[in-house]
Amino acid sequence: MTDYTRAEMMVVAAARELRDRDVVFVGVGIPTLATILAKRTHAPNLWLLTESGIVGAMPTRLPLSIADPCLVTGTQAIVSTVELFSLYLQRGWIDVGFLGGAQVDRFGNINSTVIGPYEKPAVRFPGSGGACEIASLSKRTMIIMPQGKRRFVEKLDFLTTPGYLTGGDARQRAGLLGGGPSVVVTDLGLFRFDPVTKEMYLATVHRGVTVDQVRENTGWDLRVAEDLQVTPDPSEEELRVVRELDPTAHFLSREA
Amino acid sequence: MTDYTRAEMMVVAAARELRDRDVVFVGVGIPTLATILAKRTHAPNLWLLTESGIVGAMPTRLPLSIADPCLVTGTQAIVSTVELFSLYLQRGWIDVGFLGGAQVDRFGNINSTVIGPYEKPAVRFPGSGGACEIASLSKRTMIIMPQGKRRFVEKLDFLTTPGYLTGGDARQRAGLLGGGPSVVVTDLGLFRFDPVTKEMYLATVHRGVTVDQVRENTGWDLRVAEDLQVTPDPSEEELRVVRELDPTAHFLSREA
Amino acid sequence: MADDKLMTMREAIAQYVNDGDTIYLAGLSHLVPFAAAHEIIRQRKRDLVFCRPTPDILLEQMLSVGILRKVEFCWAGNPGIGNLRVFRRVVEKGLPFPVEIEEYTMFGFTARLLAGAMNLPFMPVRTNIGSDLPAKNPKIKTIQDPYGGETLSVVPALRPDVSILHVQRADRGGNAQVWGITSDHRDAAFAAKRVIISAEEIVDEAVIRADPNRTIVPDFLVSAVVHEPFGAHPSYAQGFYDRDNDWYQEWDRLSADQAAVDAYVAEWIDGVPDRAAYVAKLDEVTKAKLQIEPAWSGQISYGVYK
Amino acid sequence: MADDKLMTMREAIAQYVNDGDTIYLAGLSHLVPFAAAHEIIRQRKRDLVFCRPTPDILLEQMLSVGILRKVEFCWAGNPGIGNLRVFRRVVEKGLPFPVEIEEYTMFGFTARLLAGAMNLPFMPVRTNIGSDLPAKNPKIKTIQDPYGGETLSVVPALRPDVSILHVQRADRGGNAQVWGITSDHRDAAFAAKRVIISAEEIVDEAVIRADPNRTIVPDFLVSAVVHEPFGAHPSYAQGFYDRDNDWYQEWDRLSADQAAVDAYVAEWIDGVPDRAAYVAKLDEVTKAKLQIEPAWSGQISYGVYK
Repeated sequence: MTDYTRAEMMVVAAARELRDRDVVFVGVGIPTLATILAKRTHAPNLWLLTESGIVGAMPTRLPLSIADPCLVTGTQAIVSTVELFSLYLQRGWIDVGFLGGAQVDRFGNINSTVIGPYEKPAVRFPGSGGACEIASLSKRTMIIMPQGKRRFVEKLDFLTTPGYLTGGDARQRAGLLGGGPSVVVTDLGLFRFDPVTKEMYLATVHRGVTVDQVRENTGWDLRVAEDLQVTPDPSEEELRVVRELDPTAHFLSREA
Repeated sequence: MTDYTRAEMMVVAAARELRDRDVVFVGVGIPTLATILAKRTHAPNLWLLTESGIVGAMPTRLPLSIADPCLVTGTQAIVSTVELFSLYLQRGWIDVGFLGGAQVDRFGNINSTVIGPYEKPAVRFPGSGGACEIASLSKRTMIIMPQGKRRFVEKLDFLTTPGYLTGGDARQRAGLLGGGPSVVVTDLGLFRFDPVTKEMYLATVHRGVTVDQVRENTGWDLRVAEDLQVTPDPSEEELRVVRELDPTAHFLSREA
Repeated sequence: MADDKLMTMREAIAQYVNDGDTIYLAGLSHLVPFAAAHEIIRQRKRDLVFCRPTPDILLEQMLSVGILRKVEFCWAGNPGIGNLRVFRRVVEKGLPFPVEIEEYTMFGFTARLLAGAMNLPFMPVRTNIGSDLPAKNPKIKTIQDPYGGETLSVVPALRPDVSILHVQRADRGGNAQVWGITSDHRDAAFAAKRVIISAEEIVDEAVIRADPNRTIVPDFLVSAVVHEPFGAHPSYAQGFYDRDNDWYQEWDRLSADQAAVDAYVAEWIDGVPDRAAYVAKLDEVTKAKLQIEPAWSGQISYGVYK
Repeated sequence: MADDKLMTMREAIAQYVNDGDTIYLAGLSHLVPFAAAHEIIRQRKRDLVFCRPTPDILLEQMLSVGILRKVEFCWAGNPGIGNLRVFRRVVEKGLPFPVEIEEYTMFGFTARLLAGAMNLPFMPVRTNIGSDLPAKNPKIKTIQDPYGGETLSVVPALRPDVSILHVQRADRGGNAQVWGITSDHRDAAFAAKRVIISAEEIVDEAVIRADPNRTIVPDFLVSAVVHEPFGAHPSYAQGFYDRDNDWYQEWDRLSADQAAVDAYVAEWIDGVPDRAAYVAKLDEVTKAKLQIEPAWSGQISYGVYK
């Protein structure tokens, strides 16, 4: 078996969660990398959409930003930003919203706004962009981020993007149309959500990672699947494509 | 002086009410004929817009319908219908809304819906189309129609399109953004509106028409300007262009 | 990349238009989907709610065979010619078959479709005020602006079961491109549950992807794609053919007599199996008259980014 | 046909941007109007409300010279790179100059602009629910659907005093065409009181009229037209040049130190008289690197109708 990094495992595990013919609304960086990986391996017919209004992109390189021109040439349709959010996302055409974030809580809510108080933050992040509505309106949301105690937190400093809110049927009661988070993938493992409580649990650990390591990098008392598995290793093919897309490990080293 | 018909006088008198650089939202038929006449004579820089979403048309022939392809080839921009109504008309970019109609009352309100009760009409006309909003939102409205007692009525069978409503400041109080009718042009004369009462008055009569004739073709006690004038005759040039545009007098004979 | 959805109009209508459906036939007087409308008539789909801003002669033909329960519209005329005579008989006398009508202004009607396309329950519009229409259509309501406190007219979203669009070109998956007047095509597709595309030309997906800014409908919205050259006759298709204006004038004369309309339907709709047969039946002089010379758009470059 | 509005950027900004204005700089990370932004900085217009969904490095440069009173935005990052370091200093520490911020989501922000373009007071959006943002921005309100009774989030219309758009081509009257990502260009123009267009190419009106479906802004909305080749550098112009990604990465390093930012502004903005001088100052290696090969759209025909 080829050697691989945990960041590579993360992107491969996430890519596998995408299905052929999914309509995928991606954020730039690792979500795009994982989506292109899926498209070049098991899901050749998925549609890649970005908030810059590009529909059905076939990028020739790993895009540098959501508006990289390599996403445009050869795509099937282009609409304005507000059209993408209204006619596609709000209308219910998006199967998967694929997001990163700075902090996540046990119910899959995300913070990408501030650390500390909103009015005088210790750290100011870029803000929601389209994340709030992507997670509100996609049929399912996938979250990918490196793991750590300051990222997997008991309480978010700011709720930018709704997951299951306070859990149970809170999301449904709030009237959010999309289905909510289906998975969180990190460099340590893969997390799913309890169908009733909507609390995140550890579903698989990546090879060489212990449950204790995951717990140490989680800011709450983490639940673990009874039938916890090891994440299947990346295939040669998956690794080849990831490395072709990100030869300098630019995205993978920076964010993981 | 060349001979001319009253219908020709009507279209020439209406065309003269358009100014160079007006942005004009026209209905098909005589309004379009008058607008093209203006554009080919004293107002070369006016913009002709139709509810099919064509902006700045330079028609090579008299259009057969609002969506005649001769309006499209060589125009400067095309938008969808709802975009024309929202981004252009509702946004306040239209100087002149130019309309016909089946009935008009003394305050410039128009009926193009029914004769008789709405639920079981004696005559069913096509309906508003865009007329209601064109008259609601253009900076000024021009109305062109042949005159007659059944057309210039004391009370409309149905108010399709608002003019000054019940007169005075009724239009403003109702919250209509556009300025309201500036002129009504018929085959007998040209009517303007009292600045305070907003009641229509006869401003000019076409050559050979008497005030009594106009009164006989008006369904209410018509006011007449103290300084009533005769409408200036069409010029050779104006007649030439009208006849070039409508050589068989198709539009002019049908509607007047 | 979508499935291959190319099929005949007969298959498309049989599969995706159901009795009782709310159907939307897109296009102002450009790209009027006559081929699809005729097939709906041939199959005698029943109890339909017919939606179209400018119902045109499609409506006349459907009203004549009694397959409509209701008509939602804003301008029911023979474009550039005058009134619709069958529609008048229906509304004035309930003949040949009565229907319910639901009427809006053009802005109201197209704003309803925009609301449906955006998945909003309503759209505010600065019209209807002062008109008698809201009194006759209780679905036109008002709303209070939560910022300035102003009262605005609102219209409810329109959400057709199926929208049918005739376009200049599409690929086999359903990516559809339109130029010239785009009218209500985009919103009709996005507002609907199902979309049927008929196209003058079926092109390779690479043609679509060479100019993505022209795409009005992406493939994954589309249920069926039909290749239907001359599918908008007697209306026009920008860049393909002109409007058959003599035909529109002829209809004005013919439709004065319902028996003549019925004879037309029997001969030109029920009497032909499909659009190809209809086109073959049209005389050559007419077809020649509608031909046009090209006027090219010029090209732009999207650029190669590697 | 509109007046000839061609002028220099210096003239356009002097004439149409006033102290205290709400300015809208259009474009996501495509066609970013850097040339115009630099001229606004050079002229030290003051007390501006800066609106832009993804403020980008334009914002960094404006924040550094203290000409902004307020920033309205939804994503303030260095696209594809990370955070904006000057913006962070401003928000976290009030340095070098404090500003007020008004924050929305991307959908909320662009829906505000759409409402402004449509002349509606607000736009309903199915977002913001469950987020902490509405508690921090009282302009995000709710409204009751008069049909189903549902509660919807609404955002207020955005109506800039002046919008500035960089486009691929325009004529001298202001008809402007954009391809590739169209982002917020159209709505920015329609929502604003005044519009400044800068273009990679000034073309004859006949080029525009040969392909009217590509026109994003019609001439009569436009106050000024500026010919500004390479006017979006370091961002990109589809079909014209690539993004200068090394520059974006360099900014990430450089902007860690406010003194380095100030030196950049002194050299590359205040230190040059106009865009032409800026372009001349860029090294040839960079300019060569950003060149691209063409990828043609193909042509369609509008047809000759006589």
